[in-house]
Amino acid sequence: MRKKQERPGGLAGLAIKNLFRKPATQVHQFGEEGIQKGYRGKLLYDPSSCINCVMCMRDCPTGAITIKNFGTKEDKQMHAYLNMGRCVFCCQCVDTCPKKSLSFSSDVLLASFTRESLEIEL
Amino acid sequence: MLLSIFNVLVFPGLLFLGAYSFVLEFVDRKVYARMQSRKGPPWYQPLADMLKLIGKKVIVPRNAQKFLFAALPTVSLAAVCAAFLCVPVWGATAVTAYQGDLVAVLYLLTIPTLCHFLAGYNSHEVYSTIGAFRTLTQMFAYEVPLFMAFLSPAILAGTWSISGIAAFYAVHPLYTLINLPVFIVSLLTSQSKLERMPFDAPEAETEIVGGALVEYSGRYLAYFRGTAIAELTAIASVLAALYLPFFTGIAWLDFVLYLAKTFVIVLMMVLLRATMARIRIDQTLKFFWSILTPIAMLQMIVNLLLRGGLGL
Amino acid sequence: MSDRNQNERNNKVVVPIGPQHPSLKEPGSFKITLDGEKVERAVVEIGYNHRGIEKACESRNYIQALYIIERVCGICSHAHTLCFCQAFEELAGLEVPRRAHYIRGIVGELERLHSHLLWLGVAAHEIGFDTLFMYTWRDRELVLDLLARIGGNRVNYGVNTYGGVRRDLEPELMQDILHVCDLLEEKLKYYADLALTETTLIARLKGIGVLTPDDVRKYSAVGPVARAAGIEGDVRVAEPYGVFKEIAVNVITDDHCDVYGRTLVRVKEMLEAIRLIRIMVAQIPEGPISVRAPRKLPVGEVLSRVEAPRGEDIHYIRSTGTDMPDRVRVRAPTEANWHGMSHMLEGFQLADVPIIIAAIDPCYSCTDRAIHLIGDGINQLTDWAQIRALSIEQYKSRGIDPGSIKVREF
Amino acid sequence: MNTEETILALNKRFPALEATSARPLRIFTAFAAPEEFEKTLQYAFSKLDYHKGKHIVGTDEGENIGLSYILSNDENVLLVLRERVPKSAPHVRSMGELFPSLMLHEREMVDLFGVQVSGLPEGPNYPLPDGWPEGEYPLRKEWNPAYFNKQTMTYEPPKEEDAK
Repeated sequence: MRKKQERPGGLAGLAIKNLFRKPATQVHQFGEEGIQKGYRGKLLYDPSSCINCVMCMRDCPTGAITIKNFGTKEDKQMHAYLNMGRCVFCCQCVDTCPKKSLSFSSDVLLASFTRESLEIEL
Repeated sequence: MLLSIFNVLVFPGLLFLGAYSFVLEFVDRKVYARMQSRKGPPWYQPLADMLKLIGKKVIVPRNAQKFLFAALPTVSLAAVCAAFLCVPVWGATAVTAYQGDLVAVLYLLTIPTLCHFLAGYNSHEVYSTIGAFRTLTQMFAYEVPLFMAFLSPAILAGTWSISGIAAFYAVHPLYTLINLPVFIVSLLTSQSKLERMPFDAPEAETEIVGGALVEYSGRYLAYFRGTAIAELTAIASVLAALYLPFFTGIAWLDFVLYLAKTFVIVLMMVLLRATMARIRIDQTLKFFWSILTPIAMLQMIVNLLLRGGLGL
Repeated sequence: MSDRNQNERNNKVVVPIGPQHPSLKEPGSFKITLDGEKVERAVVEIGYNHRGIEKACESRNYIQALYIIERVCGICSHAHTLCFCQAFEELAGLEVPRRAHYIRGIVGELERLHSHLLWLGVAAHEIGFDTLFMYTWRDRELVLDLLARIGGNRVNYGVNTYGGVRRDLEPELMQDILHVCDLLEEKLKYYADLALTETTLIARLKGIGVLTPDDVRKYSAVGPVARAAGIEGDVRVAEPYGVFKEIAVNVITDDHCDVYGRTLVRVKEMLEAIRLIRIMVAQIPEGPISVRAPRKLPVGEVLSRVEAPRGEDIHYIRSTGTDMPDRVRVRAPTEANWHGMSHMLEGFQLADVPIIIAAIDPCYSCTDRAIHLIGDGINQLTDWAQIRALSIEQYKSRGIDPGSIKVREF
Repeated sequence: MNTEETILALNKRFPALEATSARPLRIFTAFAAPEEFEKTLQYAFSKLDYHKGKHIVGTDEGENIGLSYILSNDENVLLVLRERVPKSAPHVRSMGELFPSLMLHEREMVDLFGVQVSGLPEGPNYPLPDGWPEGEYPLRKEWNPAYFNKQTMTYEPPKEEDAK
């Protein structure tokens, strides 16, 4: 690269230009702004297709998901529980699930005031 | 009598200084943010910050001298307020104008820096001690060019009163162009006096965690913050009076001009602050002593010669 | 105490930088002995971020371990998983599809862009150049948005899996990648220009934190720190992996040996990353993106390495034939650069300390890796209760009884 | 010194090491005899020019603790030299003079595996926190994180009769 003259305040031009441009920051609104399509958020569960193989529980790195069958082997009553305090939103369970009973949404506004309310049923 | 009390306390005295300091701080922060392509604070943010700080608990370090610790912020704030009273805001003369008030202002404006030093030294904490010594070192760097930069226009005008200087340049507006080099010098030195980028080594947040004031909290810190913003206003006003003195003779129009001039000066200061990295304390010393001091000295000599040559 | 007196007599001050300090973005402790403003001795204490990741991996199967490894570091999450996947694939003898290699390459270079932009911002902040900090972090958002679209998260993309990648790149997304590359290139050229011309920047960066080529050899520094001393240490060239077997990388070196050299290397590396991304997007082949991976690995051990944004990342896996690793060892790039830190700090000024520390782009989490991974949930609540009890006591001592005030239970 | 040359040289000088390479740029060796090991490292450093100490991988070998010193040279060959020390009295000598970059990893071996390293200069422990119970080495296989009490910082394994 060609040797250039050193000078102070080289950013001044850009700084003044930015005065008349829209700011890059924006006030946060509880909306979808900034959330990309395909963002890994809260899990969705379809109990009808679940075969209770519990592969998702085996592959979950933090042990956040629990699948329970309250019915019998023939007449299933499947329930999935997720501890969102542990979930790292890697969605490996979605990849693992052989019947595609699990999927994910882009819902990321999941904060809560108590730890108990982070344990939800999907 | 009543009028002069009003002048000192309300307008264009202390209350105006307070209000206008908040405005200038808001301008400073907002423009700085917009230059950085940020949104910036809402207009009431400086006031809200100040109120919040005043409401916070004060913690005094165990080793500190209690009285000194509490007195320093007040003293520095008072000194700046006193300095501001010597600057013409409404009309051509200041509230307290007298022969030699320029020198008084210079000394009054030194007091906050010394208070910073004492505050840091009194805190007995490693960061604040380093910050205190940096404050003092930096003061030795900028005081000489700052004094010479402030005295150069006075020499040309032949008076030691700020109002007098302003009046002189109002009559001879073209002479202000002669003082252009010292104007730049004084902008840089004021930046250093206010401990703003690029000369904020004394309070460098990422090195010594805020420097001299690191142990201050609550309302004492609020007073120091108030000092900083009032100092900004006072220095901008002095610079406006010394280097940009255009007067119309109509009081309210002069006041509008005063606002415009201080705005312009603050904008320049923001630009300086936004476009440079913080330079080290040894580099600051070198820069002031080897570049700015010779310029200011030369200007002083030129002004002396001009005064003789022009026969003013 | 006597130590302190001695120091005072010799006019020496010990300045603690960290574990909590504005210039450190993660906890690390540096005890700096000052003589005036000059650093006479520096003691580096790290280990505050030890989370026991290696132990955690030993009790998990490989699929779980992958996500633990991803969280070794927030910034180079892709590099760590890539390295781990490569080790797994080598041991399992998997042939990764070409398209997967390309996608890994694109994400890897985007990560390099994002990491170096982050570094540039942090470095600018350390020397008080906040405007540059804001600009680089603003531009970094462009890359983060892309990564969020590719992987589904801003930081832990989760792109890699054993035998390939988890998500495909749609043509539309590739167009956007090229678009962002164009935007960024223009900005990066501006920053490169700025780094070469801005006086205050050069004054602060030049000649500090010197690590000569001999020192680099002695302390075996890696990544931009080594390359700034003119040593060509780039795994992408030394041992090409994945897509870099097909695409040649120009190694950026510099001969300044100081923080300024590291800045220039990183800025130029970003331009190089953009060049690589363009080639990869243009040449990406069609085909599958992953192959089926086994759950168990044969007995064996493997060392795998990857050029992370901060330098060479080495992973060691030992398998005993089960679906759990017997031993996982992560040698993160920052870990290699700590050794020369005291040497770099000594002899310079206190004002230079933050930027010298920042110049190796330290990632404390990477270095310390992992003990308690999963909170049991009770800690938090007891802590809250304890804090509240303490504060009530405090207020009672001052004559106020807040116990009667109903506070919403958090 | 590339991979093949290194293997030839190593096997000639130390046949017991059985240096092998499954793929280019990687050399694995068998465990060296404790008295031989230092010589091996010195030989690799001075004669074979493996001057970069990359890291030390500690492994739990049942009764022993294995230490794999991973060295590298200018041609980026990764050479793994190993040593085995008994768990009951794990003791090695510091290689800090040859490889300053290995000292941090030696400290790690001290903390995580309980290996005593003689000749290591005094310094902060790494990476475990201050107040970590003595005699607890978390990366040994018998150490189970489930028994560690985070509040009191004590390791409380269930007593044998409880387990029965």
